[in-house]
Amino acid sequence: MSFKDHDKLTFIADAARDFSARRISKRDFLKKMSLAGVGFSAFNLGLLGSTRPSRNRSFGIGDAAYAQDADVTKWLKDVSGPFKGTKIRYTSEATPPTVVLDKLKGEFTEATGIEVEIEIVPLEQVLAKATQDVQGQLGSYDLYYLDQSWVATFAQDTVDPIAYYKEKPDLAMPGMDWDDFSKPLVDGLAVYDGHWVGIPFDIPIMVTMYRKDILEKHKIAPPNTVDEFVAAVKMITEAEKANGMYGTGLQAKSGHYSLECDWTQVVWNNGGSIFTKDKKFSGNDEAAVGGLKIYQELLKNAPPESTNSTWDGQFQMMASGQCALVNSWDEFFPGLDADGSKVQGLWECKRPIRGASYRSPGDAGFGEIPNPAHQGGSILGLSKYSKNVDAAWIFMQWACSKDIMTRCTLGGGFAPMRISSFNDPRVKAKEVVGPGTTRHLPIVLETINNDMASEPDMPLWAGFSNNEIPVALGKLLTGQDYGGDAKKCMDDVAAQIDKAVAEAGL
Amino acid sequence: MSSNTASLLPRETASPESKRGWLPSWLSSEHPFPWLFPAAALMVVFGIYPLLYALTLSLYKKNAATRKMVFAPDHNWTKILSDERVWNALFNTFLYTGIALVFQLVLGMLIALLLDSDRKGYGILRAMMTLPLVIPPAVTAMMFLLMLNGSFGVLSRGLIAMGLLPTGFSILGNASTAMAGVLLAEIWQWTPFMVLIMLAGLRSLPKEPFEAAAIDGASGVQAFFRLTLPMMSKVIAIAVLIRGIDLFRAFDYVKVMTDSGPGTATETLTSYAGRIYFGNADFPYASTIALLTLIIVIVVSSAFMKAFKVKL
Amino acid sequence: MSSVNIKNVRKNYGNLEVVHGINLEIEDGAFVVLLGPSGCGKSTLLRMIAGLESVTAGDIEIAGRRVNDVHPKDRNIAMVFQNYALYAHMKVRDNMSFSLQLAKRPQSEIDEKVGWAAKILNLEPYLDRYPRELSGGQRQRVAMGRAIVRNPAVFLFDEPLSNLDAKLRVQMRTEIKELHERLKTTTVYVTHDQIEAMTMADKIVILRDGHIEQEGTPLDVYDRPANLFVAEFIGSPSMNLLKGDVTAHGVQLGDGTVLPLPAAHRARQGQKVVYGIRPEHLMLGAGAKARVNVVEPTGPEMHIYAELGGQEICVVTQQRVAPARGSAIEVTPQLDRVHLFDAESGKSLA
Amino acid sequence: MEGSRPLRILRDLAAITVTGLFMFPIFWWALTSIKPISAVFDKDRVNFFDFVPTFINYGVTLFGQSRSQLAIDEGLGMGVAGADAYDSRQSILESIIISLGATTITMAVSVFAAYAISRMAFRGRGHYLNWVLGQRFMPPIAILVPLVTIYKTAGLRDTDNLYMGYLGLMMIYALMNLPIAVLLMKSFLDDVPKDVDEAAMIDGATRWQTFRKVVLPMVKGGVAASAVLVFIFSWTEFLLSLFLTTDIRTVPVKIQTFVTSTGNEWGFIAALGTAAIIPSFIFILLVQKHLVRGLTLGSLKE
Repeated sequence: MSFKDHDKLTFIADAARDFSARRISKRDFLKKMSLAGVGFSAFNLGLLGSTRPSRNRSFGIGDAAYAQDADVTKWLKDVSGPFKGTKIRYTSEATPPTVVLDKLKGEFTEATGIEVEIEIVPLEQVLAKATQDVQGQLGSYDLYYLDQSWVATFAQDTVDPIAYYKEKPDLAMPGMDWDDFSKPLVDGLAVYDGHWVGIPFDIPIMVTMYRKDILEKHKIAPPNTVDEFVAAVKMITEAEKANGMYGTGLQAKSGHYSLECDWTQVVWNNGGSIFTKDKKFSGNDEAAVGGLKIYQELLKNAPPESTNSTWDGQFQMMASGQCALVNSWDEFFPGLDADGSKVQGLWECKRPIRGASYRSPGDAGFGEIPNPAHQGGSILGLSKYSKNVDAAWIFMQWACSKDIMTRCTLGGGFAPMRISSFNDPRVKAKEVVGPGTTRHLPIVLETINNDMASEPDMPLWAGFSNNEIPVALGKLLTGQDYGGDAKKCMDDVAAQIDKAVAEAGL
Repeated sequence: MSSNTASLLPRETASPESKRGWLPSWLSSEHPFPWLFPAAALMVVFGIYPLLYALTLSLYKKNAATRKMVFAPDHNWTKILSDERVWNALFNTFLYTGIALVFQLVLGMLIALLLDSDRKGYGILRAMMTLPLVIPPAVTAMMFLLMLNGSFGVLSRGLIAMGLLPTGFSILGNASTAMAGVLLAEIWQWTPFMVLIMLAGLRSLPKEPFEAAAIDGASGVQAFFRLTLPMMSKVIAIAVLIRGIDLFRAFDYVKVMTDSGPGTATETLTSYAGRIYFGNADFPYASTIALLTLIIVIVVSSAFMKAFKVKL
Repeated sequence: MSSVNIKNVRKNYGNLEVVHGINLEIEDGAFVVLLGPSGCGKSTLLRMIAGLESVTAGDIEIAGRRVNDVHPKDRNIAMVFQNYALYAHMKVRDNMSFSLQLAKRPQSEIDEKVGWAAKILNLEPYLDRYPRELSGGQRQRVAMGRAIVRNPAVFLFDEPLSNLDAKLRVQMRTEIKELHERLKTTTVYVTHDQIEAMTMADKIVILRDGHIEQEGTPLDVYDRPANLFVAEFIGSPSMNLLKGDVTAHGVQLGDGTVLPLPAAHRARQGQKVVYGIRPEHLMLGAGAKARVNVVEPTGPEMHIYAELGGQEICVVTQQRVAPARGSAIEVTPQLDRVHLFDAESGKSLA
Repeated sequence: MEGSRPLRILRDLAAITVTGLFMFPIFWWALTSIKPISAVFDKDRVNFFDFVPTFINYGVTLFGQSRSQLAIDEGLGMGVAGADAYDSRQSILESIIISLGATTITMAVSVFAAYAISRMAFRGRGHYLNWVLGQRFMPPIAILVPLVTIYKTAGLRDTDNLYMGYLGLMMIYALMNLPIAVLLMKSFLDDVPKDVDEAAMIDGATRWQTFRKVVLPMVKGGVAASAVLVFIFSWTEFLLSLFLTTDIRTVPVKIQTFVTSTGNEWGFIAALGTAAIIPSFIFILLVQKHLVRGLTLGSLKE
């Protein structure tokens, strides 16, 4: 980004902030915007013209902001003729963009006559239902919402969007701008075996979040490395014990994918990897076990409920003031800043803590990328078995278009997929403390561009990451088995996984 | 006399006068067939056919990478024998069923005795007692998940305040206590069902023996053990059977509250099947485990029905 | 014509035969009582006539038509059950008119018939009540009303009075009899109560273990019981039955007492027999000596229980005598009332 | 045998205490549904009544209000803004339709079957009853995979035809509830003397007329009690509903929607969970007497 661009964005953001704080009038704001070269469609102005001042204060976006762009509407109307009345479906986790999209989809239906049913269920159930669909090639779902850990599993079941975009020029949405998707994100998330499995749709990523006030109180600088992080966590636990506060909070629920996410991160941060390049499980080598030991140490400095907590529990720990330092999903951030939150404005975020060194992707197996920022992204894939491929394709392009993605972000304050969304003035305008804040997004963008890690891309990974690994970890962390011996636990996992990999003939 | 001997109508009931003489006799309303057919059809189409399908499925081996299914009849069934988690789950299932049954039975009986009164207000108490039954188990599980949260849950905090648990202790996040936590939800929800069954039994007991016993000087406790229990034995046996079957297949509580965890501390046969199904998508193996559950339920409950002469 | 013919009818439950080839002719308009202890097959027989039990072998004919395979509804019969079997959810009126409604009779006819039956049975004030609001006797009448409105070929009664108290039973007995007198419908009536049988029947059929022991008019079976079973079963207090051997002078009991025999009898000398004499046919006065055990005054008569020849006897007399326990009395049988049965076969030797 | 006055009072107290203990989780849940989320997750104490009640959870789940708007109006709110995917009215409607439909189907087939079992002697009667009970042995997870495929082939998925989707779910619920319904109805029918059937048949009724005009009206209460239990079991079922439907979402499945990637919407879960108690409980109150009577399952008679 050139200095000039950066300057311009700052200018826009400042103006927007002033406007939402009612320091300047709407006319002045618009004038400044046009100075900055930002054109507003009549619809987008709606968000500024809110009649309720409180709406700006709270969300900076009113319902009018959801109105459809006229060009997009026209395109939708033009291409959807043959598909009027069809209904397309997919099943998804209740991630922020999905929830917002579920609301926005009405616009799409209005313009196209294509109905959209988004079946929202918890993540593992999304997996089970999608798996069932592809196993029987049922075609119940037209799109698949695919978590990054399942992308390889479903690679054979989806249509390559890039190829399809070229193949069907009459259905191609103008201005898709494929290059607008952040490159590391596409590589880490959407691409398997050289082609796109789907379009990136959501990118929660691990950043380091800390309680500014607590750290200041104990004169601790925000940690940059794992060692600093562990030391700070221990210190805070010790110092704040009486106040019911722990150093950190973890998503260590046995048998749950969240625990597996935490684990991969500590393994990578300690220079380990999950697989070696000869496709052997290496979670039991010295580096990985060392990482796990650090995690065991962290668990001692986290609320005991951590062992029964998924991301939900971890978020509640953060929101209720139970912990001060967390290396976890950036998605929590807007919620922490919500009105009524006890910790509004108290959390800050920074790029994730780093280990001393990282194993190079070349030394790891199955396309694994060890790095400081575990990503839990997901993509929308177009089902090969769908009976309404083209209708679904129109929706998918629309859902992943610049406008919609930006507006999804505006509705929830989570990280967008598109560079343009990160830089959208409406997004910038919300970089203030408050519900739906976007003030963490610059850090997230930096993290995506520099620190993004990726779990192995292999068909069996969905199973390992949801069953074998987190179950064994649960046994270890709650004292059911292995007597606290991390190595023993990981040897056990290694035996299971190596056997399964061999059996599958990978 | 007539009430004991089954009344059997003439076999060829299509009388000369019958207006529907052209119908085959087994289609007339005098023949049991038309009465039994709808339920039988339902069972065959929605029960037995899927079951046979599942049985077939269990004879296939699924390649986790390619998703190809290969016919390998012994693969899953031998795998089950050597799978430690199956044995652990089997143990947990019996533990879960046994403990829940004992608590539900004893509590159910005690509460039924307590609420079995015609005095004013007891009707309302009895109605309130049925409330837990109407909550979806998946929601009950969420409810207890929150109440048992070591940091925020009202039950955990209560126990901690009483000094029974260390600060912040996570009942569900601890291998030694998780089963108790799940059982708490199970027992809370289904004890009322037992209460209903027991109340039904108590209410249909004849009064005379109790009056006689009271005249003979039997205390309430003696009357309970000498009269109530023996006379209720059939009710109790049926209640144990029905509840036992349900408990053996219980899924929602474990799934939502601990997801078989921590580790495999609360993993039951059905929840293990669920993990294999949800997590690994190994449908054949999941089916095999579920079928094993079915086989055990059949064997155990048939043995129970024989042993206790349960007649439906 | 609505006679009932039962021809060699058998009934098996699995391997168990409970009715062993019964033949019985019931004439049109007759009131036949099937009498016997419980388990004798009388209810089964009645239910076979009704069509509620299948017939294993043999034929049942109603009005000359073989009805073995005819559905109960098509047999043109009506039945009154022991516990009334009223339709609890219907008013008395609907209970009574149910069969007519099923037969799709015009409403005017239904009203007329129900009104007629209600009048006969004194049920008019209760037509709009539910069975649960009626007394036992009233329920019984409803059950009968239900039967008579149809004007069936045959009435079947299955111990209809056994759930009533003694007084009501007597009253209902009369009512049923009256009803029969009035309607003259062929009636088959099952009971184990011999008084009912005696008072109501034109013909009594006594059954035991699935066999007919005897059939005849009430007085016939009372005065001329065909065998020991009937002799003992009919009459209350029941007939004195004394075991002994036939000698030239009469029947010699175990202790040597000899009871006189009428001139005409079919017993051989030395044959082991049972000497039967009804209590009311034993006269007090010179004769065989007996020792008094108990005296029961019933009001109209005195029942004296005493020991004769080591066997208990009962004497019924209208004399106001009350011999003390242990005292001796002497009794003489009325010779023309003496019954003699073969001890082995139980058959009458009179 | 009610005992002396102090004993009676003691018993009353015990009865109230025990019932109260069983009511507590529901009370707590209802309380949670009107708490601001910060009062639910309070690290320092258990918050009983010290909060400003909020009806935002009910507004969103039951009245289709926008959470963002409510949050603004009340100055509350956390997490994701602006979605109305939490409006659960459709789910409640769908749950009611499916539960009522399933109850109707279940009762229809099971009353017929129970009548034959109770009234007719036929060979294999015992086997038939065992097969019926056997349906309850089956862990739903065993037939989940086959059912999804079978339903797809048979067109019973709501993805192909919404109405067939309803029907499909009703049918599987009917199967699931068949054992309990048949056992209960058999018990109620066994209570009606067989004489009544016989009287009706002699009165000129066919089996069918006997059943419909005489026996069925006499077991109305039993039918109602069994139907309520079937309704409850259908209303609360989760696993089958989750996998057999896509567009249709019963209440227990809808509640799973509130488990999100940024945290569970505990307020919504509590609100919908509390509200979901009401329909079934009303039914329970209506048939309570029969329910208590009916659950003897015929076992006391012989």
